[in-house]
Amino acid sequence: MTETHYQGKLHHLQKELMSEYYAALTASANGSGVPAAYLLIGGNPVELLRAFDILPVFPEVNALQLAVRKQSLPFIQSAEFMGYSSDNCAYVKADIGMYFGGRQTPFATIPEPSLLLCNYVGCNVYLDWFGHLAEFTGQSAFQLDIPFIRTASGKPSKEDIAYVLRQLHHLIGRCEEITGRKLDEEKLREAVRLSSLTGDLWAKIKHLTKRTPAPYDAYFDSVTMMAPLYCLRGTPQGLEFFETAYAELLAKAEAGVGPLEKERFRYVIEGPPPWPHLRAFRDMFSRWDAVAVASTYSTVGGLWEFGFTHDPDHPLESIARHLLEWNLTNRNFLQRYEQIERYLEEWNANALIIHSVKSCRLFSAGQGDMREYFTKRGVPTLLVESDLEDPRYFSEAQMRNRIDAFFESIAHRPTREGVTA
Amino acid sequence: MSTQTLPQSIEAIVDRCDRLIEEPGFAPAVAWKNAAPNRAAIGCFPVYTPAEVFYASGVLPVGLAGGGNRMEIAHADSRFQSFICSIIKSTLEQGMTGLLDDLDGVVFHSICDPARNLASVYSRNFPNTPVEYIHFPQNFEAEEAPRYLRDEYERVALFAAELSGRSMTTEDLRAAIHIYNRVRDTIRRLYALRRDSPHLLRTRELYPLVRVGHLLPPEEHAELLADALHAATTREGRERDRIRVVLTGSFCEQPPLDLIAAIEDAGCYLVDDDFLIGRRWFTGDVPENTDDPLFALAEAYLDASLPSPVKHDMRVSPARLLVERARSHRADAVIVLCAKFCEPSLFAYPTYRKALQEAGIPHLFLEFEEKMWMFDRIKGEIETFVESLLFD
Amino acid sequence: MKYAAGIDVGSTQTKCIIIDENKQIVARALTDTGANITRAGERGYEAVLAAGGIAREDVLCVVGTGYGRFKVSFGDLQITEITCHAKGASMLFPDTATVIDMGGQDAKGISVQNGEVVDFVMNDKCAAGTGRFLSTAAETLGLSLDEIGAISLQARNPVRLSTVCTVFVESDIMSYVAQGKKTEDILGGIHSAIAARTIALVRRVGLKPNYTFTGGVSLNVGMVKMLEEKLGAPLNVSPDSHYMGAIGAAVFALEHALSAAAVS
Amino acid sequence: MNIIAGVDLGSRSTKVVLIDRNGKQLHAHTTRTRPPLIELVDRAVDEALASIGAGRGDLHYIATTGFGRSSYPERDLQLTEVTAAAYGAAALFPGTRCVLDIGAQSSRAVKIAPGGRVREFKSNEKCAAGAGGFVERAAKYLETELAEVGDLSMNGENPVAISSVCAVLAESEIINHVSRGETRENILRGVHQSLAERAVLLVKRIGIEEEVTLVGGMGYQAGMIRALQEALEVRINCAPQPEMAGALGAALLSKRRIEKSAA
Ligand SMILES: Nc1ncnc2c1ncn2[C@@H]1O[C@H](COP(=O)(O)OP(=O)(O)O)[C@@H](O)[C@H]1O
Ligand SMILES: Nc1ncnc2c1ncn2[C@@H]1O[C@H](COP(=O)(O)OP(=O)(O)O)[C@@H](O)[C@H]1O
Ligand code: SF4
Ligand code: SF4
Ligand code: SF4
Repeated sequence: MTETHYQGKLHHLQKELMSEYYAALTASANGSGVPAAYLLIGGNPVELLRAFDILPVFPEVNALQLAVRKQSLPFIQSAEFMGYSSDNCAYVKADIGMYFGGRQTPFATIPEPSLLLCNYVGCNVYLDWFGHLAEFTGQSAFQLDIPFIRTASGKPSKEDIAYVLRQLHHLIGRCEEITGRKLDEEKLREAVRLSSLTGDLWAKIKHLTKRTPAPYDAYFDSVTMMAPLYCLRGTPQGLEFFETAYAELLAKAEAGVGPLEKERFRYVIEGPPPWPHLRAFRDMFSRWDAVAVASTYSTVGGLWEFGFTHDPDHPLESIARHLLEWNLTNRNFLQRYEQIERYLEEWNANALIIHSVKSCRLFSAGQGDMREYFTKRGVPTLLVESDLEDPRYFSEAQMRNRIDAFFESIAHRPTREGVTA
Repeated sequence: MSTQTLPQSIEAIVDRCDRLIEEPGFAPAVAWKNAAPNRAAIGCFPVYTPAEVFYASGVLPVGLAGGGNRMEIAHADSRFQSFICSIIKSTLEQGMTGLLDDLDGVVFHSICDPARNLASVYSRNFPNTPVEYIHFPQNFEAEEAPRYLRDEYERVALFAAELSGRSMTTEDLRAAIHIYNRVRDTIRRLYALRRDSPHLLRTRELYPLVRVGHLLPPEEHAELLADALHAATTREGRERDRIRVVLTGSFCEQPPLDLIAAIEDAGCYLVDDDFLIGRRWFTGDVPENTDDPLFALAEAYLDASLPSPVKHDMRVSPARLLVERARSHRADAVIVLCAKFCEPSLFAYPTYRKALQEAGIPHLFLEFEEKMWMFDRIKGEIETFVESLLFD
Repeated sequence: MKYAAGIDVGSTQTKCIIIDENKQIVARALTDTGANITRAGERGYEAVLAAGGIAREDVLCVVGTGYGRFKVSFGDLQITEITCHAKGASMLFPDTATVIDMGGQDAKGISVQNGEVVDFVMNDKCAAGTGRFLSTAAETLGLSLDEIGAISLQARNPVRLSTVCTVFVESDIMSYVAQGKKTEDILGGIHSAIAARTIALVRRVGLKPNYTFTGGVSLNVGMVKMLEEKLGAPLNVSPDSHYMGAIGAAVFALEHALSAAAVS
Repeated sequence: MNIIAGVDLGSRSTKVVLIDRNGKQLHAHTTRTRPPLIELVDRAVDEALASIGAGRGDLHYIATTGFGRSSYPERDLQLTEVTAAAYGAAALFPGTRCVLDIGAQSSRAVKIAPGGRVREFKSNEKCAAGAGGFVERAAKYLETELAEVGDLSMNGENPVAISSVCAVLAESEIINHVSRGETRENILRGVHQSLAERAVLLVKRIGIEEEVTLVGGMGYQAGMIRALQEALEVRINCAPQPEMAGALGAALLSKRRIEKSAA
C-alpha cells in the first residue's frame, strides 16, 4: 500500500495556527472589538489590513473549509432556495447560505464585516459576491478596481499602476475611518517586510519540487500551506509557519524522500481541487505513483516563485504590483499557458492534468483550448470535470476511468525527458 | 444619400431587417468599407463597446450577436465546456468557420469571465486577427475612474487607427457621437412608443429594428429607424386585453426571434426589455460639444448608461431599479429571461426576486439559449404565468 | 491449444471474447449486464467458455475491462475500455487511426498509433447523446433497438431536436408526435443530432482517417451511415465491433501471458 | 344534458373527466396516450360519454390541458397543466396552498391562492429531473409490477442512497445497488426518497405553505407519499385518483368561464 499522506510538523503547526486564527474570528464575532474585513484571495492586499490590526476574513477559505468537511451542500441549497442558480459559483452560494444561516461553521463563528473589501482581481463573480453581501448587510462595499492584464508584454501600464495606487489611498482613508486611527507607516512597512520574507520562503518551497523525487505534492500538499499564506501573511506567526515548513520540506528533499514510495509520473495540474472529494481524488493519482510537481491553483494568491517579493521600502507600490501583476487571477489566459509551460520545463514534468470546475469560469472557461494547445505540443494532457465546492458534480467512477486510461496510455509511451517546447 | 421614396410600411421595414439579420456574413459592413479608403470593420461584443471611438477612427463596429438557432456548433465546444453560455461558443465557431473573415479585428471587454478568456482564446486561434480588450472601471465611486476610462478609450482609438490607417480627430469624434446620439434617440422614441401604445409596435418588430444596428453603418440605421418610427406611429391598431410585462436579463446572448414572438403570443405586451444594450446604452444624449469628447464618453458610461448585470455600480441597487422600471412602465409583471449559463444575469436574479416579491410584482424566471429550437416547454411556463394573472 | 480471454462488463451488456495463441477469435458471448455486476463477469465468462467448448484451465490469462472491470475479480488484470478499444480496433483493422466508440452511457474518441492510445476524449458527465439516448427514443416511439437504425435511413425531412439530453428527449419526441411528424423523420433527426455531437467530440482528438467504429451503437446501421455521411469518410465496422473492448482485453491477456511465460 | 369535459393529454396517459353544470363529477378515466392525438381525444371522450349513457349532443364544452393541449382543434379552452392541476387540487382539497404535480416526465411545485389561482410555480430542470418514468424503469430493472412499487417501498427498512442528479445516471446506480444484493424494498424506498428530495428542492424554491397536495400518477405510490411527508415534514393530501386532478381542474375552470360569460 502506498503511503499517500504524511503528517509532519508543518501540518500540526498549520492546525494550531489556523485554530488560533479562527478563534480570533469567533472572538471578533462575539464582540472582542477587533474589526474584521472580508476580502478575496486573488492578489490579496492583506498587509494593509494588518497595518490597521483589522482581521482579514476570506470567504473563499471559509467556503472551501466547509467543502472539505463535507458541509457545503446544505448551505449551497439554501442559497439556491433564495434564487441562486445551480450554475452559479458554489463558493458564493455556500458563503451566502452560511451568512444567512447565522454565520456558524464547525470551525468558527464568522464575524460581521466592518469592511467589505472587494479586491476585484480578474474574477467578475467577485463583484457580484461582494455586491450581494453589501446589499444583504446594508454595508457599502469598497471596490478596489484592478485593471486586467491586457498588454502584449504581460505588464500593467503606467496608468494602471497610478490608478490602483490612488485607490489604495482611498482604501487607507476607509480603514482610518473604521479604526479611528491614522495609518502607522512603520507598521505597514513591518507587515510588508514579514510578507516579503514569507513570500521568499514560499517561493523556495515551490522550487523544491523541481527535485526528483519531489519532496511533497505541489497540489495536494500545497493546499495545506495556502490558508496560512493568506490568513497569516504579514504576521510573525505566518513567517514562523513558513520557516518551519521550509526546513521540514528541505530536509525531505535532501533525504530524497517524497510523498510516494516510488515516483513514477510527474505532472502539472491546472485548476482548483475538488474540495469535497479531495482524498478520493488524491488516491486516484497515488495509485499510479503520480505526483504533482506544480499547480496553477497555488498561485491564485500570488506568484512568488517567479520572482515577486514585497518591498518594505515601497510598501504600497509593491501591494499594487502584487494585485495587478503577480497573481494568477489577474493575468490573462495565455499568460497561464506560459506559466504551465515553464512548470513543464523547469519542474521537469511529463503530463498536464486540467481539473475543470464548473463553478469557476475564471479558471475553466477556455480550458478546452488549453487542452488542445498542449496536446498539439506533444504534452499528454487530460481534462477532467467536477467542482470545487458542490459535491454533486463529482462522479467517482467516471473520474477514475479517465485517470486510469490516461496513465495507461502514457505508461506505454516512451518516457520523455521533460517536454520539448 | 437619402433616397426618400414612398413611406414604407412597418412590416416591410421589419422584413428587411429580418433578412439582414438572418443572412450570414457582414455584407453591409463590407459595402461600407469598400465605398471609401481608410476604412475597416471590427467585431465587438455587444455590451457597452464604445462604438463612437471606433467609428470616429474609420472603423465600423459590428455587433457580434451570436449564431442564432441555425448554426451548429462543431468546433468551438472543444474549446469551451458545456457549462459556458452559447454566445461564447458561437462567436468562436463563427471565427473558426470563416464567418468573421470580413472583419479586420475583434474587441472584447470585461463583462464576464468567459468573455474575457475568449479574448485570449480568440487571439491564440487567430494570430492574424488583431484582438483588443477594454477594461471598464468597476469602481464607480472612484473620482479617478472617468479619467482612467478616458485613457483606456484613447488607447483603443490608437488600436482602431492602426486598423483603418486613419487617426481620429476631435471633430471626427464629435461627429460620431452626434450620429450615434441620433440612433439612440430614435430608439428611445421607439421604446417610448411601445411603452405607451404596445399595440402599435410589437417587440418582435422593434427588436429586429434595433438589432440591424449591429450590421449597418449608423447613418443608414438612423434613417431606417426614423422611417420605422414614422410608420409605427401612423399605424392603426386596438389595444387588447394582455398583461404588460417588463422583460429583463437577456442583455448579451440574444433569444431566438421566435421566442420573443412566443412570449408575446402567450398574451404579453412587452413594454420594456434589455435586449441589445450595445445599441442604446445611454439614458440620454452624450454631450457632443465638450473640449474633451472622449472624457464625455467615459463619464457617460459611468453616470448615464443603462444598467445591466455586467456593470457593477455599487451606488445603485439594480433590483430597486428594476422595481422602479416596472412601476414607471405600468407593468403587471416582470419576466426575467436569462441566457443559460450566463453567470452575471443568473447572479442578478436572487436580488431581483427579493425586491419584486417585496414590491408585490409577480415575476417569472426563465432561461433560454440562442440555439433553442423548440419552445414547447418554455411556452408552457409563460402561458401558465399569463393564466395565473388573468384568471382568478 | 492455449487461450486468453477478455471480459468487458459494460453498463448495459457484458461482452466476452476468447482468442487463441494466434489471436484468432474462437468464442464470443454477449450477455446482459443486468442487475448483478459481480455475477455478470462470471456469467459472461461461463457463457463464452461454453460457447467455445473451452476448459477454464486452458485459459492462460483473463483481462477485465469496461465500467465493471473491477468486478472481474477472477481476472488477472484490469484495463480501462479506452485502452482496450484501441487495442482491439488495431487488431481487426491495423490501419486504424481513430476509434469512435459509442456505448450505452458514453461516447469516446480515441486517437491511436500502433494500437496504443495517443489521446482520448469522452463525453462529459452526462448521458446525453449516447446509446441510452437511442434506447429511450426507441422506447418512446414503441420500436425496438434493432429497427430504429434502418427506419432512420428513410427520413426525408429529418426534424431538429432541441436537446440530446436523454431525460428530456422524450418530451421533444412527444412534441413532434403531437405535431404529426413521421416516425422516420423523427428518427432521422435523432440520428443526425447524435452523429453531429459525436463528431464534434471526436474532433477534439483530431479527425484522422482511418476510422473504426466500435461499441454497441455500431450495430445500428442508421448511425453508421449518418456518421459516414457527416465525416465524408467510410468507417471500419465489423460484426465484432460490439466486442471490441473485449477483443482488446483478450489481446492484452495473451500478451501478458506470453511475456510472463518468457520471464519464467 | 350540459356536460363539460376536461381532457388532460399527458405524455404517458390521457385523462378524461366529465362534470355537470353543478360541478359534480360524472365520470373519470385514463387511457394510454397514442398518436394521432385528435382521434385519441375523440375516442376517449366518446367512450366517457357512452359510459354515462350520454352522447356528443350532450357535450357542452371541452377544455384541454397537458402537453398535447393545443393539438385538439375542437377545444373550447386550453390551459396549461399547471393551471389545471392547481384548480383540480384546490377543488379536491380546499385548504391546499401548495401543489406537487409529479407525472411521468415532469414534476412541478405550485403555490396557489385559495380557490386555485397559481401564485408561483417551478418546474424541474434538466439534470435534476426525475419523475414517474424513472420509477417505471426502476421497476423494470427490479422485475416488479408498477402497481406493487408503492407497497414494496413502504417495507424498505434501509433505503439506499441515490446521489446522481441526472435520472439516467441514477439508473446505473440502481443497477449497482442491485448487484450489491440490496433488496427491492430498500432500493425502491431509495428511489422514492431521491424523488422526494428533488421535489423538496422545487418546493423550497417557491417556499412551502400548508396544505400540500400531491397530484399526478405518482400519488398511487404509497411509498412516494411517505417519502414526501418525511422530506417536507408536513402531511400530504392525495386523492384516490390523483392523476385526474388536471382534467378535473380543466373542467371546473371551464365551468367558471361559462358562468362568468353568462353573467
Ligand atoms: N442490436 C442492436 N442494434 C442497435 N443498437 C444496439 C444493439 N445492441 C445494442 N445497441 C446499442 O448499444 C448500446 C450498448 O453499447 P455497449 O457498447 O454494450 O455499451 P456499454 O459498454 O456501456 O454497455 C445500447 O445502449 C444500444 O443503444
Ligand atoms: N396505478 C399506478 N400505480 C403506481 N404508479 C402509477 C400508477 N399509475 C401511474 N403511476 C405513476 O405515475 C406516472 C404517470 O403519471 P401521470 O400523471 O399519468 O403522467 P403524465 O401526465 O405525464 O402522463 C407513471 O410514470 C407511474 O410512475
Ligand atoms: S468564480 Fe472562481 S475565482 Fe471567482 S469566486 Fe468563484 S471560485 Fe472564486
Ligand atoms: S451571455 Fe452572459 S456569460 Fe455569456 S458572454 Fe454574455 S455576459 Fe458573459
Ligand atoms: S439530465 Fe440530460 S443533460 Fe443532464 S446529465 Fe442527464 S442526460 Fe445529461
